[in-house]
Amino acid sequence: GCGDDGQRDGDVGSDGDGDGDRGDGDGRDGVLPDDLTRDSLELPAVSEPEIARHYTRLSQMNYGVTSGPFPLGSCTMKYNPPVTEDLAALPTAAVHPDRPERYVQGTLEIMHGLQDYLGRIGGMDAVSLQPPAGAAGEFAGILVAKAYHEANGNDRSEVVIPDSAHGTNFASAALAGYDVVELPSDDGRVDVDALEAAVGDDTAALMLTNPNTLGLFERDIEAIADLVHDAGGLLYYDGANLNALLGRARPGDMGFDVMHYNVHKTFATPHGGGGPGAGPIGVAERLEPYLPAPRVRERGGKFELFDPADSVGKVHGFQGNWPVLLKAYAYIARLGDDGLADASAKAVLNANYLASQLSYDVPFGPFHHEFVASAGDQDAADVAKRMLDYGVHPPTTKWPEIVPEALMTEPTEIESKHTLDQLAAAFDAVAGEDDDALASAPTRTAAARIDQVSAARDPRLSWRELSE
Amino acid sequence: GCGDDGQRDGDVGSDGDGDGDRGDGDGRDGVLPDDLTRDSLELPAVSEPEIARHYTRLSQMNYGVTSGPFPLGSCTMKYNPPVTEDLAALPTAAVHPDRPERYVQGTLEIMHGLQDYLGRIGGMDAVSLQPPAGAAGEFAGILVAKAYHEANGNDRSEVVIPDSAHGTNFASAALAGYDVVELPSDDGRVDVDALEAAVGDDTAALMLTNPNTLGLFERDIEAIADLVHDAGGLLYYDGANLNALLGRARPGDMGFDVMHYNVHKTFATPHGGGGPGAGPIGVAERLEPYLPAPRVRERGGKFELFDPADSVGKVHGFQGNWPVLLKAYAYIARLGDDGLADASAKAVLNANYLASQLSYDVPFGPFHHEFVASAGDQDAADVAKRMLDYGVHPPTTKWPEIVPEALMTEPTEIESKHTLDQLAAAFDAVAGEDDDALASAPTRTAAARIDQVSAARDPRLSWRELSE
Amino acid sequence: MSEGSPYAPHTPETTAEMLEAVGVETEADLFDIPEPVRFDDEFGIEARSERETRRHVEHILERNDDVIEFLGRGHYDHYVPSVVDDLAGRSEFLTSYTQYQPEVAQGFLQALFEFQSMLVELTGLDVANCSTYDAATALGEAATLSQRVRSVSGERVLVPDLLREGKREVLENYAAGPGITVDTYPMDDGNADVDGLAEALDDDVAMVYVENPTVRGTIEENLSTIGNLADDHGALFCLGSDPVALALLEEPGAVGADVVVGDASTLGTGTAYGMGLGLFVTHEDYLRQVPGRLVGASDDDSGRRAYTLTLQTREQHIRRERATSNICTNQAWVALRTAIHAAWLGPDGLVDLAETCVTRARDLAARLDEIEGVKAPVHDRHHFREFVARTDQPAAAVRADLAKEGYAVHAVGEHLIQVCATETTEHVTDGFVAAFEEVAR
Amino acid sequence: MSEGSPYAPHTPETTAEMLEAVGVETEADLFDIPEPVRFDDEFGIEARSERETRRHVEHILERNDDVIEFLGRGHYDHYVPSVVDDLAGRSEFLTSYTQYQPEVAQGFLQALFEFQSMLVELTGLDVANCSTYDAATALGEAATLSQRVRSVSGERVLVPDLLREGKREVLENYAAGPGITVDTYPMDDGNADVDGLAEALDDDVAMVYVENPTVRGTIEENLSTIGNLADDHGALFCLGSDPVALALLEEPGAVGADVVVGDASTLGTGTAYGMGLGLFVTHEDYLRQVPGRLVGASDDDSGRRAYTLTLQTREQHIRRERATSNICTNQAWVALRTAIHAAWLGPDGLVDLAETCVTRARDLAARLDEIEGVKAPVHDRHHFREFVARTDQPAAAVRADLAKEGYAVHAVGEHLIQVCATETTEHVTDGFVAAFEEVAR
Repeated sequence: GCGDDGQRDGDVGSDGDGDGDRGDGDGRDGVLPDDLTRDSLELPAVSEPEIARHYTRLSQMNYGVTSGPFPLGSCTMKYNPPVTEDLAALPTAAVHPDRPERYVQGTLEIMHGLQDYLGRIGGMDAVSLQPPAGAAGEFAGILVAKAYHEANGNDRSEVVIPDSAHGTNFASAALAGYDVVELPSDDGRVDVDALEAAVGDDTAALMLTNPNTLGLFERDIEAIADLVHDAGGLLYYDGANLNALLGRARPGDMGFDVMHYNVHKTFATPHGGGGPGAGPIGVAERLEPYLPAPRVRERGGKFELFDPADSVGKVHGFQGNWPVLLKAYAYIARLGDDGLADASAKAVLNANYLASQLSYDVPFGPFHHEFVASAGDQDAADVAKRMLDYGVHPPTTKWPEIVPEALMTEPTEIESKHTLDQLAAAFDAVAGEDDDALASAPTRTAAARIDQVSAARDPRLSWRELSE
Repeated sequence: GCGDDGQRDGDVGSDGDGDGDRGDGDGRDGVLPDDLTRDSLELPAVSEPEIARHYTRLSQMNYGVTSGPFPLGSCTMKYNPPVTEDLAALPTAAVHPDRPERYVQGTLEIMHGLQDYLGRIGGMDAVSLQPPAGAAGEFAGILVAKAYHEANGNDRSEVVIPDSAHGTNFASAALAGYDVVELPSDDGRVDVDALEAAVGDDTAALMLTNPNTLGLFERDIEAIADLVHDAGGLLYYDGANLNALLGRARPGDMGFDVMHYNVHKTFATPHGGGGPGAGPIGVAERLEPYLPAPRVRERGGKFELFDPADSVGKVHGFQGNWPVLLKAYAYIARLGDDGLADASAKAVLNANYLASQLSYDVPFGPFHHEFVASAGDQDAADVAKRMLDYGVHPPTTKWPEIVPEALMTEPTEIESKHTLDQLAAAFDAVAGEDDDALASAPTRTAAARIDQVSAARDPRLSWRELSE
Repeated sequence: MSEGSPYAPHTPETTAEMLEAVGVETEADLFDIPEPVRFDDEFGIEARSERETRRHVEHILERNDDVIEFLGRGHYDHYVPSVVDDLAGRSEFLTSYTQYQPEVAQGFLQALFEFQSMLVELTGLDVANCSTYDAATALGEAATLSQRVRSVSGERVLVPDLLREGKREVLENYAAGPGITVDTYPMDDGNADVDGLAEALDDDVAMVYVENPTVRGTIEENLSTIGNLADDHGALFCLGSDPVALALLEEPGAVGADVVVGDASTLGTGTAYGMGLGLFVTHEDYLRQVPGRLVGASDDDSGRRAYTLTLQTREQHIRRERATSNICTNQAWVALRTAIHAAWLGPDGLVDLAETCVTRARDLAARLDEIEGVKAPVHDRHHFREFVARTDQPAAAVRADLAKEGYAVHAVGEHLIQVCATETTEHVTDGFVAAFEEVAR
Repeated sequence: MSEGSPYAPHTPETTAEMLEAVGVETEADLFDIPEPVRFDDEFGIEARSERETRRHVEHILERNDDVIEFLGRGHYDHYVPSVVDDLAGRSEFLTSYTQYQPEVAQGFLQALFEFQSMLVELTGLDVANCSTYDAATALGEAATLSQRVRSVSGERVLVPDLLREGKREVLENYAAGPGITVDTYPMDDGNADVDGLAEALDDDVAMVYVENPTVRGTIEENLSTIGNLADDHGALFCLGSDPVALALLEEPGAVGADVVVGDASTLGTGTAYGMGLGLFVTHEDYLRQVPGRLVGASDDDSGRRAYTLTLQTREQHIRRERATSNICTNQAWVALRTAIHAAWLGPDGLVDLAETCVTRARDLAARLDEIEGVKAPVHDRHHFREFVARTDQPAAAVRADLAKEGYAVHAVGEHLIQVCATETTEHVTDGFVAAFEEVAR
């Protein structure tokens, strides 16, 4: 592990000389008065070869999309093309956000192009790229809705969210200061009657994922939109499942007023073990004045930043996660209309094909990009652990709770029939196993089943709390 | 494996449309008459995600320097700094060899700088960078020696090589048309009396590795040089073990007339699973006219290629393995005098320390960068297989034959004491095991012991010869 | 260009087989979308080969002029060693998801645990999360935390009146929902005006935020005093910094800081048009109020050390609207890069880099000060990385003229120029000073 | 800069412990070097930090002017997809050694086995090795093989009189040891003059070497005839080509070729100042005379498919001076890159790329032919990638003037310019034609 040679003490203000090499203790005086500096710094001192081995080994203990199928429902684990990484690593992309505009015309042109691409893809009139993740997009979108209502002298206090929605919807609405009204499902979809009962003068917005987390398209979307709009509310589209619809339907055409895009899902930027992502938001024209500032526009062949008239201000200290936005731009520019539409078509085909090959029960349907199977009498979390032993990544489990022991499965378009057949075989093998086999799984992974209960009961969150 | 979706037939001249994407069969006519083209091309058709998974998996089944200690004797498995890879990947480094000189001043300056660096390090007066590997360097060096003798009207037919030398010495001398005279060792070093008997009017050169493959410095080097020179022969230095001497001794100062450098050993360019390497050669001034063409020189601040007066011509179609040379230049520029000398010091310290920690017998000494232990009653090849089970790479085995069941061990400077202690523990664990344990090893690797006999008896060297 | 996604492996044959297995005729039949909301148009986005895509994007980015940056103010350039790209770029890291299946994510979990541990050591506090988005959102999270942990009401947070505007806007957006007001305290010659701060403090203040170094690059001298002041009013003391500065400057834990926020991407990333890595470190007392992911050590069934995400009941996917934050996707991979860079530097290297930030700024200020019409630094303080210079010429003109000479600086007042100098500007300083002399006199 | 190697992990403490264990006082004591040959001076090479090293090398390489290349003649530029760098750059591949321990080298062995298999399919022959250095050394190895396998004496090899000079020099160096003479046969309008070749052939010829495409980019039309001619004299028929050309042109096995040599780095590497990847493919009959490494399929103790280097008794480390070649380190990693690139293209992509090489050369020649004072192509043949144009202006002047306009071409005769066009020149062709028109009229 790290620190083979033990901790080393960085002697602050006395003989520090680390420049990535072994220190040589040249006895230099400190550069600041002692009372402004710390006394010491204890961190591991290891050589570059040791670092290389350490992280190479760690990487080999990690499962990524290049390790095998990764059908994690609602996560859209696509292949992340290395060409987009190469482009994001270009020296010309490494710029400071405070450069004068004329010196970052390239960056601004990419951002302008991505605003345009996303607008077209979502059927939205204006786009802000600032939110650094999907949940940040939700937060920004709800802030925009709030600003719109307030500007119209319309102080509303509630956001309506279906029970099957992503947890971030609830948290983002709450962070923006709204009360959350949870909407029950009917046969996996929005219960239109319940919605009618829920919306009213207090309704600021309905947040909807379509297709929803069960992979079901909300067929009543027109009626839903009318209900919300008639009540004076806005329709928010959660873009987590947009990969199901590319070129087939657009949130803007369905009546959505605000949406966010998860570029680290739909547009194949890498998840990076939990980020960075990007969650641009798109809005209908009447909401444009409230978008986060700044946005990019073109004037006389030059690109410039500008603040929308009644902007909610910023949700990121600078202009969002630029390298991620650049990768998304490159991905869209690579695929074009046909590639994007084909990605959706194959994603939906793959989900339906895989669902058709399972022995587990798959309620509801017809599915789009994902489906939720039920592990039945088995514990879905155990099923997942056992699938690891078959060398594949399991689906999302135990959610949405509408399906008992849910196995929420999204293969995406990148899997071949051959791989899907292997994946189905893994599902079926586990389906035929008894509880003991499941409970003792996994046995073929870098770590056996990990004790999460004691990890939470006795949190040890840094080296300081490890004693060995 | 590759070809999950089976072979696909590239329909030549009819509907080929592969540009890295799935074909679409657009029915285009062929671009050449049928009688100039092949009928079909059967190769696997797989998608980029499948390729990424295939090679990612293959890489994980491969042991490199970043996997752990790699003490392969005479191979100098150093850490290969990624910074040199980044530099070799610069777009400015990707040039065509037929660019006019004024448009490749950067490349020529690097080559000129490397010629200069290598000359200083080896104590040589002139350097040619052309040979693409160590053996190519030997061949080029012997050609230079031959040209020198011929120019002096001195047609000599023999090259003398100690029995402990690398096999390439023998093969390279033979390829150059020389008869090889093998020189027996005395207590691990050159037997000076035997040398005296072996050299004479027919001796074109003595090829010597110093320190030799046992890690022993040829203490009689002055006497050896005098003997060969007095007989009219030349002294060739095999640079394989140069990592033992950096800043402590130089072949040119020992009387060597020609040498090659293994930049993929001494100067940390990656071995790449068997190349590309580079084997520049250095010579004393009187041999300069015969060096391979072209070399690089500076004239009035400009760098240019030139042909030595009586050049032996070329040993590579262009100017050698340029990217490898660039990496070597960067490595030397990074380390400088102190770094190079310290690399040798620590390499020698590591070898001696490791030797001191082993229970296996280690005859001869004192060692420099490597030592040869003896597995005694155990089979050295079996010892190596068993070491794999301890997660470390074994030493070179069964060679040189001077030591029975040889374990030729070179840890290089990159290992910490901690790692060397682990390595010693692995050696000792294996030393204590019985023949059965050794014969059934390895058991913890991607493949168990591989049947090499039947592989050679029934060679199956391509997909065509696999039936499954 | 062929049609279709270059990353979908389907052949016409396998597509046909799959459609048949599903029981539909065409891909279009799979889409359960009411006719009125179907999209039958085109986006009008041209498909490109990989080569064309590369050329297209490279070509656009070449329009970023090659200006030499002496820019800071919250986003900094430090040399990132090659090994960071090489290791963090390994696809097992880059293409993995949040570690919901820890048995096949031990690598990333251990790296994040090491990241947390490094921040704990750098701050002298107890609990670091795996990241927030950036320094501004981390500050926003700190403000909401200050509300949650406060036993009595407290609806104001105090920030420096020189706070970078973007950071303040983000903070206000985070503060608005919980009903927090953002007020300022005055600065004195670059640093916090302790008397002014004392005056602004009352028992309605839930948090006092101080930056060290400040946005103008000055080093605070009264942190313990400020910590005590905040404590006297039951307000959280939130300190903004970054790992390079923390390697050298006073340990936040030793001056009474309750929360440390800031941008950890000063290691591992270099300039990225503002992409950051929000660091968030606090007391163990507030453990269950921390936003975002936490990695904890545990054991696996075979008794070996293993790592896992823990205390997830704080998070949005479980607690939904009662979560400590809405953050889900964070900046994990940026944190990995930071951890690798920090490991590469080691403690000596970190301290050395931090000292370089002091000496380069000091030396450059001294050189600019020699120019007629320039006073540098304006603030009579110690500096870290950056400083403000007063120019007789209008700052906007100096900034514009320097840009024409190929150098970018900030204009932060009518006659105030801000300049940032790190190890990466070493070889361009002479040219910069000459250009400055040219335009400032 | 600190002293010592940045890649040695030793601390003063561990060094001291190790010295003590060895029983010496200082590192210097470890060196058993007689005093007279000790080096007590300095090399005078300055040490640099990684950042300084990067800057130093980048700075030098920036002196390579950014000229647009229309250059070929044995070294070609094709677009290399990013996935090649990403996968081949994985350190388990890059930093591994020759596969002497196959149990921990299955990854590289399988990749090389796939490389061999691809070459077998592309050539229609039986046995491909893992690589020689480049096309020139592969040709040299073919010549020495032709000697070893020939039952009767045969001391001449015949090569085209237009053979690239560097390749001929290498061949002559390989031929000299075994006492082989290199003779030429004439060319007719770019291709081999079959009558002239027949005239040059006698029973003293061990090998006939033909390139397809030729060094001037023309496509041979009489390969079967040449194959028969060689066969009639018991001479080996050695064909020079590359994997891109082989995807489209006549299969060597079908026209009687006994050995195929050439440069396989046309896939996977792009321009590298001439670094190549010598391919070497031949009949099963000559299996035991093949130079270099061979990977074979086998089984492991558990009965699973496994790969290993095989038939090593041909090689230098076992047979020494009786080895088939002196080659040891070869170009394995370049071969890995080629295998990945070929897999990425797939059969359709390979054929398409090859067709592009035909059409781009044809189209560009047609455009140049419209320029007054230019005739293109000179040879009335089909072309692959490149062609020769005749210019009324002296070729040396045209080449120099074009270079000033930013374009590099070959001058191959007093009034002959050679031009290479692949997919990578697509977007620069208009400018090139305009510049050519400017300088050639």
